[in-house]
Amino acid sequence: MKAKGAFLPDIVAFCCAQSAYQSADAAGSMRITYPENIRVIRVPCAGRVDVLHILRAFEKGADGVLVLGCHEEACRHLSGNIRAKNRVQRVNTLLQEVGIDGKRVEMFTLAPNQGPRFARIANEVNERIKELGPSPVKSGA
Amino acid sequence: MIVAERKPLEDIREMIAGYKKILIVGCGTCVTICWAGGEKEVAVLSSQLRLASKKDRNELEILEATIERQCEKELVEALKDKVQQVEAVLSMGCGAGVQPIAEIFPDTPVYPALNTTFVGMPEGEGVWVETCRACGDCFLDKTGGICPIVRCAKGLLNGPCGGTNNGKCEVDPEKDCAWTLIYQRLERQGRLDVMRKYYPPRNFQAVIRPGKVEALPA
Amino acid sequence: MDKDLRLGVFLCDCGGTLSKVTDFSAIKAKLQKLSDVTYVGISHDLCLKRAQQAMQKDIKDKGINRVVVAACSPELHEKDFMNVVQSAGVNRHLLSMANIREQCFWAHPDKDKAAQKAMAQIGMAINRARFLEPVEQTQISVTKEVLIIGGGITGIQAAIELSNLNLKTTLVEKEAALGGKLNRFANLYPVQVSPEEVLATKLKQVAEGQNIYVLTSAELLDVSGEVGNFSARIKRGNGEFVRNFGAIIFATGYTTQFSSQIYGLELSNNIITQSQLEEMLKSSSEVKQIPKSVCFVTDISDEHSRVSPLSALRNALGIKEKFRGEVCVLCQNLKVDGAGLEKLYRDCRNKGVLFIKFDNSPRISKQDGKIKIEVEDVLMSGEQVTLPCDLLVLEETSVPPLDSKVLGSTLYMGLDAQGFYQENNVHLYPTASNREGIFFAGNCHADLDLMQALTDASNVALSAYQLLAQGKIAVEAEKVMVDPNKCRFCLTCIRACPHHAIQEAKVNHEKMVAQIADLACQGCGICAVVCPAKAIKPKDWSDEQILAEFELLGEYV
Amino acid sequence: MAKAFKETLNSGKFVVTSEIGPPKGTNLEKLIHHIDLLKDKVDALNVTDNQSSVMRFPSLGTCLLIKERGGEPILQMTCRDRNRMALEADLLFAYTRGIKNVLCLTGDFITIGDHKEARAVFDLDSLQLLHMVRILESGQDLGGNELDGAVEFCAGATVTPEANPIEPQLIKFEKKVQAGAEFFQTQAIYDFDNFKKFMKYVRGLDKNIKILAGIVLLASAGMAKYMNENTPGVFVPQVLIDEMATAEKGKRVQKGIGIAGRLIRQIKEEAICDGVHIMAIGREEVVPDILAAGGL
Repeated sequence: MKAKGAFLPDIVAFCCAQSAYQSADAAGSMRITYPENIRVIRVPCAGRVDVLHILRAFEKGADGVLVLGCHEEACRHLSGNIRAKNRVQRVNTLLQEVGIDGKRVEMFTLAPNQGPRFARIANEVNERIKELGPSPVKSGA
Repeated sequence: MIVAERKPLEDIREMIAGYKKILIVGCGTCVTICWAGGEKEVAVLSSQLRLASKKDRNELEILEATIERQCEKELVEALKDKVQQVEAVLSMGCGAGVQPIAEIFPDTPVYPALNTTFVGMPEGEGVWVETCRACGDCFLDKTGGICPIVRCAKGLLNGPCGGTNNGKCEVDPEKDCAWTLIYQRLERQGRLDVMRKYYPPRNFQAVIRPGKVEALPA
Repeated sequence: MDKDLRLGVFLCDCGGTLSKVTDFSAIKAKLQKLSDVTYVGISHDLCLKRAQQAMQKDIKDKGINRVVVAACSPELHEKDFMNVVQSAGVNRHLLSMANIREQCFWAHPDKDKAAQKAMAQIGMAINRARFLEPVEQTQISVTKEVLIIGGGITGIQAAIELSNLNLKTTLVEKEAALGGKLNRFANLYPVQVSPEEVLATKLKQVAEGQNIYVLTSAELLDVSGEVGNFSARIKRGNGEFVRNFGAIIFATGYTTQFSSQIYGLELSNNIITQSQLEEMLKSSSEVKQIPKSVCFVTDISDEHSRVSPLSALRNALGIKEKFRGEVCVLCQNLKVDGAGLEKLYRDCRNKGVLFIKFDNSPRISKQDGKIKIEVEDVLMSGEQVTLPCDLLVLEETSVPPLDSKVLGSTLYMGLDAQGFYQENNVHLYPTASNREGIFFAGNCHADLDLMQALTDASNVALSAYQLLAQGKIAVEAEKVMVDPNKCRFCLTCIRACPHHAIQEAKVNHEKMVAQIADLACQGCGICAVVCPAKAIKPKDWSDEQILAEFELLGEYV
Repeated sequence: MAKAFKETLNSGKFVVTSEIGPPKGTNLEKLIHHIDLLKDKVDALNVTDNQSSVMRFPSLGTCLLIKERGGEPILQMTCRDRNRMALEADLLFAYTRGIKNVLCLTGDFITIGDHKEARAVFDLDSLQLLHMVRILESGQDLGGNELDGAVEFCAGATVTPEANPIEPQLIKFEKKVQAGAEFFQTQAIYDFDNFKKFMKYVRGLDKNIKILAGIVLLASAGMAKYMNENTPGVFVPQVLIDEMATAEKGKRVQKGIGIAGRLIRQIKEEAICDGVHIMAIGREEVVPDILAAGGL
């Protein structure tokens, strides 16, 4: 069970196996730390991340969602990262409609060897979500 | 195909305010194809509604179903078990889909989650354009297969207005002037004489509204 | 979800290093209490054969039908574990992994937090395991024949290599003879062999090759089918025919283009392009007026091109050898990076070629038919230098052949900003296109010198060989599957697939549905997301599996 | 009383008409002032019909006022706001009140105006409206029914000589000629290159077609530039935009009047077309100055 007290956001990070997942590994290999409350979910391509996956994550109590894919022009599946970016924008709108701050979902691009960047993004997003507070959907929030 | 788009969530929430258990029904035909009311969009709307009700601490249970065609009464009958469990139905079909559900289940309020926009075709990924007004008096033989009733903002039958702006429409500079397209098509086919003819005012009663078509015996 | 789930969890403490940080037996004890978990084992070195054999035995003995491995990153040993699972008689896709090393104990110095996260990760993997689905392996027989488009040096080399590997190739060349640029170049410096000799040797190899079928004056019109069994429509003269190939290699090269706008100069008898000079040098004995002083200008349109500085160097040396006049090369940085090119530059200097470095483009004027070049020499602190010359040679830019765009779009292949073919991923798959079984070699997709193009040809030949050599390709049947009952045939997935792997098909010869070609599919899952009917399921990355992973959000096991 | 516009058109004289824009509301003071100012200075006053899709005092009502005050009105009719029955009824009424001139227009689209959500009617187009006038004159209505007492109108239409592309525009122009349009008002003209070409084509088609060149008063360089870039079928040469820009603040309208006068003078002196139609767009009080500058 999670310790009571300081708000520790639940953040889901969908990570493309071609890049971001490997950069998360790289962070570990380089012993660069990042908030442990970020749940990495490996996907074959950022283009696999569905609007529904993100919405369901919020239903399950996520406070923030990250979609991490390959840099533009570097997607093995040509448009997967661009599609992911557009979907994240759509989710921003869908959440806004619900009354949840759209900023709780963000997309970033990385190269597979960018461990430090992964950790930096994880830290920054964690701070931003902390500032936004617990998701208004969460019970007890 | 019929093209539709979803209503804003706010409007939908207003319709279903107060209900504790609803059924969202998708339609597997036109509105699936135009990404407005297929199984996927049913799931998205239902997720949004659950999030909104959780946020506002309202109780809301949602059942989901997507049927082949909402405009067929026999196919709508299949929803019976689910409709009986809920207080209201939210249809993600076109206007022609909402009504049969309302008719088959007259005791349950049925609400539209979509705005039915037009009859059209895809122009690119996720983009649809109106191409037919269902006017009941097809004019396409005289215009090189380009409908001026739909694609000209003013629906002119005898040529362009003075608002042609470098082949674009003055009403929306993003859109092509239909009459410029018609001219080009007819010129290409050597059929400009068709455009030189005078066409009298349209018969707006070609379809007596509400329309009804009775086919010859099958 | 199977009703009878028997989950086996295999923990690895990475040679005991992770056990120092956390108590694996405590983790084991917690996991054993979870429903459906039949077995929990701790190993110290799951990456080693001995441990894997033990794992295989455990899977068999305990009747495990879903395997969860909690160890290092799946990026490292996932394939190995799949093999273990398979060898234990369980479908290799019924494996789920928890990354407790790189993404837990290595990343989080706080031992308790790392341990908590590891439990959560394992929990997620267990949840995912409940929804795993088997994917059957099958084999598809393929046409053991390769089509090569473009009979330049790259295409020829690829054909020769494939022929040596005993694969049949058909070499299609647009022009009447093979050779491409070799027919036009006057020399191949820094390679000391003349283009004529190189071509003669290669043509001899082609003629002797048992497996090479050459089609000159021929063009590829279009291609249908999929990797392993493409059918290509080829035009030759007035005739057309269709043949089947297992793979296609594009080696269509580049052409050059001169843009007078860059210089504000029109070409004339004493202002010529590199290609024109090349012709002149090639038939040097016929040149009546031998130029006494020649100037080259390079690096103006594109400083990063290999083609322009390399031809300036090659031809500067060529002039020195054939005409012996004064030669001056005006350049910005003259970047060269190929084997032997630095030596070529030194050879030029040793033979007396003068290099002048500029920052501001030189001003060129014509007076009484003579050419005057004024330039500020950077190495002389910007001192103004005036150079009269008999012959001025201007650079050209390399552009894709005219038909690249047409072929690119008829074959659904990606093009880059300049219109050259775009590799699938320049780092990971430098000769692969976005479509399985279609490859690129040489200058049609990259800016290469001769030696690099030859290496590219070898690489591509190996890729094609690997693909087709067995006559069969192992394939995972329906790893991404369309449910024909749910498919509305809206064409969304067909339009969205980046690998052109989805086509229309008929169910019971009647209803039209989308169907995924298993060989062409690269498993990205984009189709599953865009499908408005939710009719497509990637079995390794299904919605259920992904959603199951965050079932435990906010809680640690 | 003013001379019937039809007579003026056929008299061979250089025809001058001016546009009158009705107010939004019932205060007609300014409108009446404009009518009185212009009624004797031009051959006819041409009243806009909910111009730019902005709802105003009706064209028909204004024409009635002009008639009452001794002027010669031209009733502008667009197809945007009324179906064929309403248009027919209005024409019957107009005829009985001595309004004998009608300009048949398609009308701007509804969304550019101030009732953006209103239904755009367009039951007829401008050509069908012209035909309708002729049918009413024959003693029948569009439903094919006999009229007890017919009408008679001098009917005109519009044309855009600078339209791009011009070919479909000319086909429609020819259809309007065939439908019996007695005069044409053009979109604003600032340059004569294309206009002269157009006039050559018109003269080749039928020498009796009367063309009135549209003269729109330039009020500033900004307006000139805006019209050039945004108004379909209007070309303002850069020299005119520059010329407007040279005018000091407060003297810009004066500059515009000068330009309008110069254009009119050239049209008249070179006999480029049959007359001009002056559109001062909200500045009707300076029309006499334009006339003076044009030597009329």
